[in-house]
Amino acid sequence: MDTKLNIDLENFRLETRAWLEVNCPASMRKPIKDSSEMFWGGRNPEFTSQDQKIWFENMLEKKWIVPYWEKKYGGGGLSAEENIILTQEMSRLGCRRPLFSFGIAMLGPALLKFATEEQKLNYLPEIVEGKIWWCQGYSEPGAGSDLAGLQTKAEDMGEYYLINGSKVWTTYANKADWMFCLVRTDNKVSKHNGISFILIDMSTKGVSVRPIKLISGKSPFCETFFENVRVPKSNLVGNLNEGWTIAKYLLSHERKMIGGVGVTETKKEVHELAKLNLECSSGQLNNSLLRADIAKFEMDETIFELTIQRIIDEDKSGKKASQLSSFFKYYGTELNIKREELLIQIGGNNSLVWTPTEENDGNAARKFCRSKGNTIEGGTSEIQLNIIAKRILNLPT
Amino acid sequence: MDTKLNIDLENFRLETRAWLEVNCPASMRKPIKDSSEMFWGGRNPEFTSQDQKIWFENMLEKKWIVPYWEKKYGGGGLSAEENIILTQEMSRLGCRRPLFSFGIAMLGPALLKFATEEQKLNYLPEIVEGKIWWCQGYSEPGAGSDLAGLQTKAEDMGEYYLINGSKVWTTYANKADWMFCLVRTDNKVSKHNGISFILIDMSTKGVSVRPIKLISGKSPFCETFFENVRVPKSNLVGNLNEGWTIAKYLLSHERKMIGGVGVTETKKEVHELAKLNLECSSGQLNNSLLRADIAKFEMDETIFELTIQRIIDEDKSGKKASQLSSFFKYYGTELNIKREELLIQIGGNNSLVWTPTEENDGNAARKFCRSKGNTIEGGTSEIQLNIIAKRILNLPT
Amino acid sequence: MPLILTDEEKMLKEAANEFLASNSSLKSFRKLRDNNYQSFDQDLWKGMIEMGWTALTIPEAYGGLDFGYTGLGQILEETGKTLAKSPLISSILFSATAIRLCDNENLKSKWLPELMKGNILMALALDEKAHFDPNNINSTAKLSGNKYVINGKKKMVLDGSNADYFIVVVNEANMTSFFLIDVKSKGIEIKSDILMDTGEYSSVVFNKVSVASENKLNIKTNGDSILQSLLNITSAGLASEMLGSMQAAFEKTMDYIKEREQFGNKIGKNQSLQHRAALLFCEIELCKSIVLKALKAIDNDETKKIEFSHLAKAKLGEVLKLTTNEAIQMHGGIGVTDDADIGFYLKRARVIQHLMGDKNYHLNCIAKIKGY
Amino acid sequence: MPLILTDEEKMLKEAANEFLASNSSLKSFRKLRDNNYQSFDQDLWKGMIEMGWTALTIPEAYGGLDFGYTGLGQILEETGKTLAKSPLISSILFSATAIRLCDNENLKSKWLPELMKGNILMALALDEKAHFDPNNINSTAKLSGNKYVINGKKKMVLDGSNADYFIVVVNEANMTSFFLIDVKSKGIEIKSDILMDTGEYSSVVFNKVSVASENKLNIKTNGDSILQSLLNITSAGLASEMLGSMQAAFEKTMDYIKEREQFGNKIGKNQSLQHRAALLFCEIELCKSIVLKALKAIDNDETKKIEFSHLAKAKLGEVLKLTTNEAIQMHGGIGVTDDADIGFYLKRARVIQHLMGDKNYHLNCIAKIKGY
Repeated sequence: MDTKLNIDLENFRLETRAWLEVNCPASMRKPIKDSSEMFWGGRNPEFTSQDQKIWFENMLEKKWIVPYWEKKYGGGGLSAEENIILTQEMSRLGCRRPLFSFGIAMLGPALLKFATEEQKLNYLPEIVEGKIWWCQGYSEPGAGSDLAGLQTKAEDMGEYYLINGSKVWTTYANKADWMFCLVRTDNKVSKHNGISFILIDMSTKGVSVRPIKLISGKSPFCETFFENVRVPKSNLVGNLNEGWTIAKYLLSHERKMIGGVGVTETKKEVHELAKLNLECSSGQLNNSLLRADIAKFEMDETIFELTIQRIIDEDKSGKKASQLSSFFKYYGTELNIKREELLIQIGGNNSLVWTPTEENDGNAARKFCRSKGNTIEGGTSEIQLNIIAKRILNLPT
Repeated sequence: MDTKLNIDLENFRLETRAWLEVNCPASMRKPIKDSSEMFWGGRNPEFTSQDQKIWFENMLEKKWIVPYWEKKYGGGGLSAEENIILTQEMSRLGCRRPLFSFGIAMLGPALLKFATEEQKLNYLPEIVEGKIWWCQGYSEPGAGSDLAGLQTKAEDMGEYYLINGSKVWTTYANKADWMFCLVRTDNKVSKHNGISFILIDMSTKGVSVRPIKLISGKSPFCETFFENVRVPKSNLVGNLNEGWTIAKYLLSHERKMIGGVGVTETKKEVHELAKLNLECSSGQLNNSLLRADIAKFEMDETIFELTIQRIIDEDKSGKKASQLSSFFKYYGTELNIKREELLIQIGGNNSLVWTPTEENDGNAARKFCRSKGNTIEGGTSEIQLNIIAKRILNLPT
Repeated sequence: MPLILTDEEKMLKEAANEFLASNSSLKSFRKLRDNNYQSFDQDLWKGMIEMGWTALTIPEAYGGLDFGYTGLGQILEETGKTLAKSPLISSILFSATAIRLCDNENLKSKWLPELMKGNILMALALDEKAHFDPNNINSTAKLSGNKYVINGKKKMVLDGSNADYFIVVVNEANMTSFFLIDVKSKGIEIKSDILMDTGEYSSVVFNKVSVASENKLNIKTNGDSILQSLLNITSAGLASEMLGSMQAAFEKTMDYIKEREQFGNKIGKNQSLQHRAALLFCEIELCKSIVLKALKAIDNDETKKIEFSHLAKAKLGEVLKLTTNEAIQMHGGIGVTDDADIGFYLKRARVIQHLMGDKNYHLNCIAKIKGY
Repeated sequence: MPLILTDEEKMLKEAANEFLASNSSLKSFRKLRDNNYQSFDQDLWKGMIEMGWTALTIPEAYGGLDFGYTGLGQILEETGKTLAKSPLISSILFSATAIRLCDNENLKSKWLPELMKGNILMALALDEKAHFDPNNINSTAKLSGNKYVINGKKKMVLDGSNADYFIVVVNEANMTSFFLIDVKSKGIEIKSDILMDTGEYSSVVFNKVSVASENKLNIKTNGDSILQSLLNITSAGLASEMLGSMQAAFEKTMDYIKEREQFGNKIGKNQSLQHRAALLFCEIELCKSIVLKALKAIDNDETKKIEFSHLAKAKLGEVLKLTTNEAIQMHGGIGVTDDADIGFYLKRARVIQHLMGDKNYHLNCIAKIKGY
């Protein structure tokens, strides 16, 4: 590599480190305990602390909310190398993300790849500034895993699209300002070819939202209903009836996220929790059957983490894209379910408590219940196995 | 129950016991070590001991080779109750079966249900007397689990059928005198409707046999080839093109046998073998992970045996036939595979020896390899699961 | 003895099925939960008493039917199907059994009829730790004059806050003893938790609680062997409820995948789901056998009853876990919402499989019995 | 350090793949077996030596390439695919590594070049029981004058009857020691077994075998720590071969189910087989990662190399068992005949997974290291 470039990057690292030290408040360097400590922006932004506000505004001013987008879209215009350095330095200090946003993680990439320049200039800066809280409208009550079987229809009424139908599993639809949404715009062609990708202002007349309660209790998920909702035709992203291409692009993105790739949360190892909660004799758990299950689980967990590392390293080294997002999604979520099953066994009575008390917040039981959704949301385990069998192993259909 | 009858049955039990004590030689009351100790009869009968011959001849004279068939067919004409008593008394003394025969277990039931009276009188007594060794010609090299896809064809040549094709997995075809066989007699109808059940003398011109070697070594299985073999039309059993009905009837019979129902072999418990071969501390196996696997296995093994008992008891009590042969075949063979896997782990090096030496006969390794066929022969595990899903659970096709 | 139900047992089971079909449902279960986790429905409980279910295991000498645990098991299997909440487990399976196994004739004559009639409720105070460990009871009873002083902390006392009396298992001079103690006695402190299954389980502190020596339940009989018998019976009884839940969850799931369509087909047409369903079917067949065998072995006092009841609780714990997980997964997104009922089985499964020892606990017991 | 092969390692692996494709096959494996269980093919072995494979892990000071175990691992992965039989494991992975880890410069200078050139063969005599238990060596060495007397019984000495020398692991005053012993020494008795994988494994009795003290391999270095390092390396090396076998068995099975027809369809169209194949694919991806990590951790002397090599042998043992079982089952009837090659993988799998410790052994080691 160019020596000059190397020196520049080293300088960038030092400057970044110094800037973060000064501008990131101490409380923003602690791990996030729960979703209430996340800042999501939106038309009615809610900061839960003064530090949170300062941190967001400092990063916004520095243009580092989305450091790797182009400057004209509100990004920081950093090179890939600079962006990696910034990420490394933030994680070294433990800096929280200043803004949580499906606009950044999900909609942004789609707009960058498929939208008109006008749409990009219109929507991307608002995402960066946290002015609009976006939610995602993909799944439907009747469709389940058969995402392309969606029935919410957008009829061409000349000046606008008339939208009728409903979406389910729309995370924070009750708080979001806008939704990016898949709708059916042609009934007569095969199901994948009649879908379009459209943007909907949630304050439009005819949009209503009902939060969903899960087996684990309250959730950020909602059902969203559209009754004769009028949406301007300029809100269409990409070509009419080609929304499925955009959806696929974003789905493979999402799978990696859910499978745990890139998440750097430090979890306590299962055997450590077991040693805290269960009896041992001469350094071994007395419950030898549980010990066997833990050993087996930790073997797979450690090796799965190494596998994520290996695939990332292979991708970086320029080996052709490995199409492994289904593998990550499948294996990562199945492991998480096993982990939660082990944890409630280890916790015994204590992990079964449901209604919070002084001694017990009931989170163990609720996390356990919540984990059951992991192998369903974002494409069931069965769908992932189908994809692996067909696209990677080329087994006959 | 009738008191008179009860007394009669009690007398029958006492008489039977006394007769067996006198007529069954001591060496014929020991468990059979391997297949070489079985008497199979046939045109060239091979007795491996004088006691074996005596035992067979005594039972033949007593008409107890097939005690429950009618006397006119060479059977003993015993009632169901008497037959149960005889079985109980034989197993109490540990008496060996005097004659091993697919004719008794497989062909006999088919003939009794589907053959003409003439055929019954012709074939059944020879089966009882051990004069003819029968083998079964069902599977074909190309068909595998798709039994009904068989291609061996029998063409109607007016006076005889002309048979061409081949069969595989024909147990002891190299020693058998006759084969009961499924052949295709109509190509133009759906595959299940063009099959017939036919009897073939193995000494007919054009029949040749090749023994099959398995991964476990030699086997009783053979491939059988038919090249322009002429078979008299009177050898057809049941109606032309209705052979599939007979096959199904016998298959469900066979599944029960392979699944282990009715087999009363006394196997050493896995944990006992583990204790003989592995180190323990304070009464527990040191290898706690293997201990966990053994505990899990023995749980399932014990409960599977109870389940066989429960279903038999339910059948006896007149509850409608439970269609559970696929369940027995599937679960019994999967358990056996698990058992063999555990046994080679327990045996360590000793169970891996292949070529016999003074200290080690290599049977552990060969039994292990042989077990891999259990979940394939007689209908694969996958076929059994399909049957359960469709016929018992009524899941959609 | 054949491994099937007698005609009387079959009739009892069918009657229970009919009664519960019209008096209990997942809808009532949900209603009790939404009504601030109400412990049970008084009308349903009265109905159960009228049906004679509380009398099944009470000896005739005390006015009961002496019908046996195979009978009670059939009832519990049926209540497991609709998750019917009642004091049947805490008062009858646990407490009445404990009293019956003891040898204090005065207490038996006085309380068994009362329990049977539902005039009072009792709760068993056995657990002390986060994990089931009945061989290491730390609560103590000490004789002081003609009274006993009880000290200790109990956990997981099912229906503890509804009970009129506790049956408390204590260590008395390194032997197990059983005491009947009025919940209103001085020195008792009760705190209750709602667990994942919506059930109410109490932590009870006994601080120098003074109990008349007449309230000791085991006089001459060895308390350790009473405890062993009690554990066998409770394991088999809980396994019966688990068997019912398992069958109901499985049936609901089969119904669902036969109806629900995706990608233009019923999802039950997917062969991978079919094979998993078929495997569940097989496992449930095994469960039926071991539960029945454990119950019969208790009623017939077979020597292997200890092994069979351990096996029952272990196997049922395993298969109920598998069944409820598969049930949720096969229901897909709907399955993890509170709108669907299937999640109730998942949550009940994890509590009941833990109650009185989980799979690992019971398998370990068997391995120890068999000496490996 | 990224978890990928370097360019040199990739080139080495590709060259090995090509070489073996034209010089080794399951057909040759079968031929060796049918030729009275011949241990290996001399021509293939010569070719391997010419390719430099025997020199990869020999330090430059002794004329080797000092390329590292990641390199040897790639070779073993490739040999695992065709089950190529050679002394690469017994002489190089086991014996040359043992000598290299020791500190007897005279022996190293003398024998490492000889091993590398294939002029002689050696075999490691470590096991003594039916199960791997390297921490309880009963064979002993005792100094008597300027000679050692060796006593003991060794088992599972791979390629023992072809060896010119044994490397014998013994207990010397409660510490591990390594000796180089001529197979023709007085007091040695060799008996050989053919195991399920067609490999030859000897039982060797050492009865008062007298060995010059110069033939002790570890002079100052602690023999226990040498043994630990040796076990890490052999575990990672065997895991590499297992990775190759696993991939080959899986590929052959996928090819088969894409071609074979039943009920009018390719059997690979069955969704239940597809899901099981997809699961195998995932497990094999995990295997690739842990084998590479274990090899790299050895070459880079990472602190977690002990954990990773245990994990490699454990995980590969598990997945190779699963893969070979599924391979046979998916092949159906053909799979259990000797005519088909797929059974060779099954039989090799059960021996190699046992060699140097099976899954349970290694998982237990990790649990102990982690203190639970």
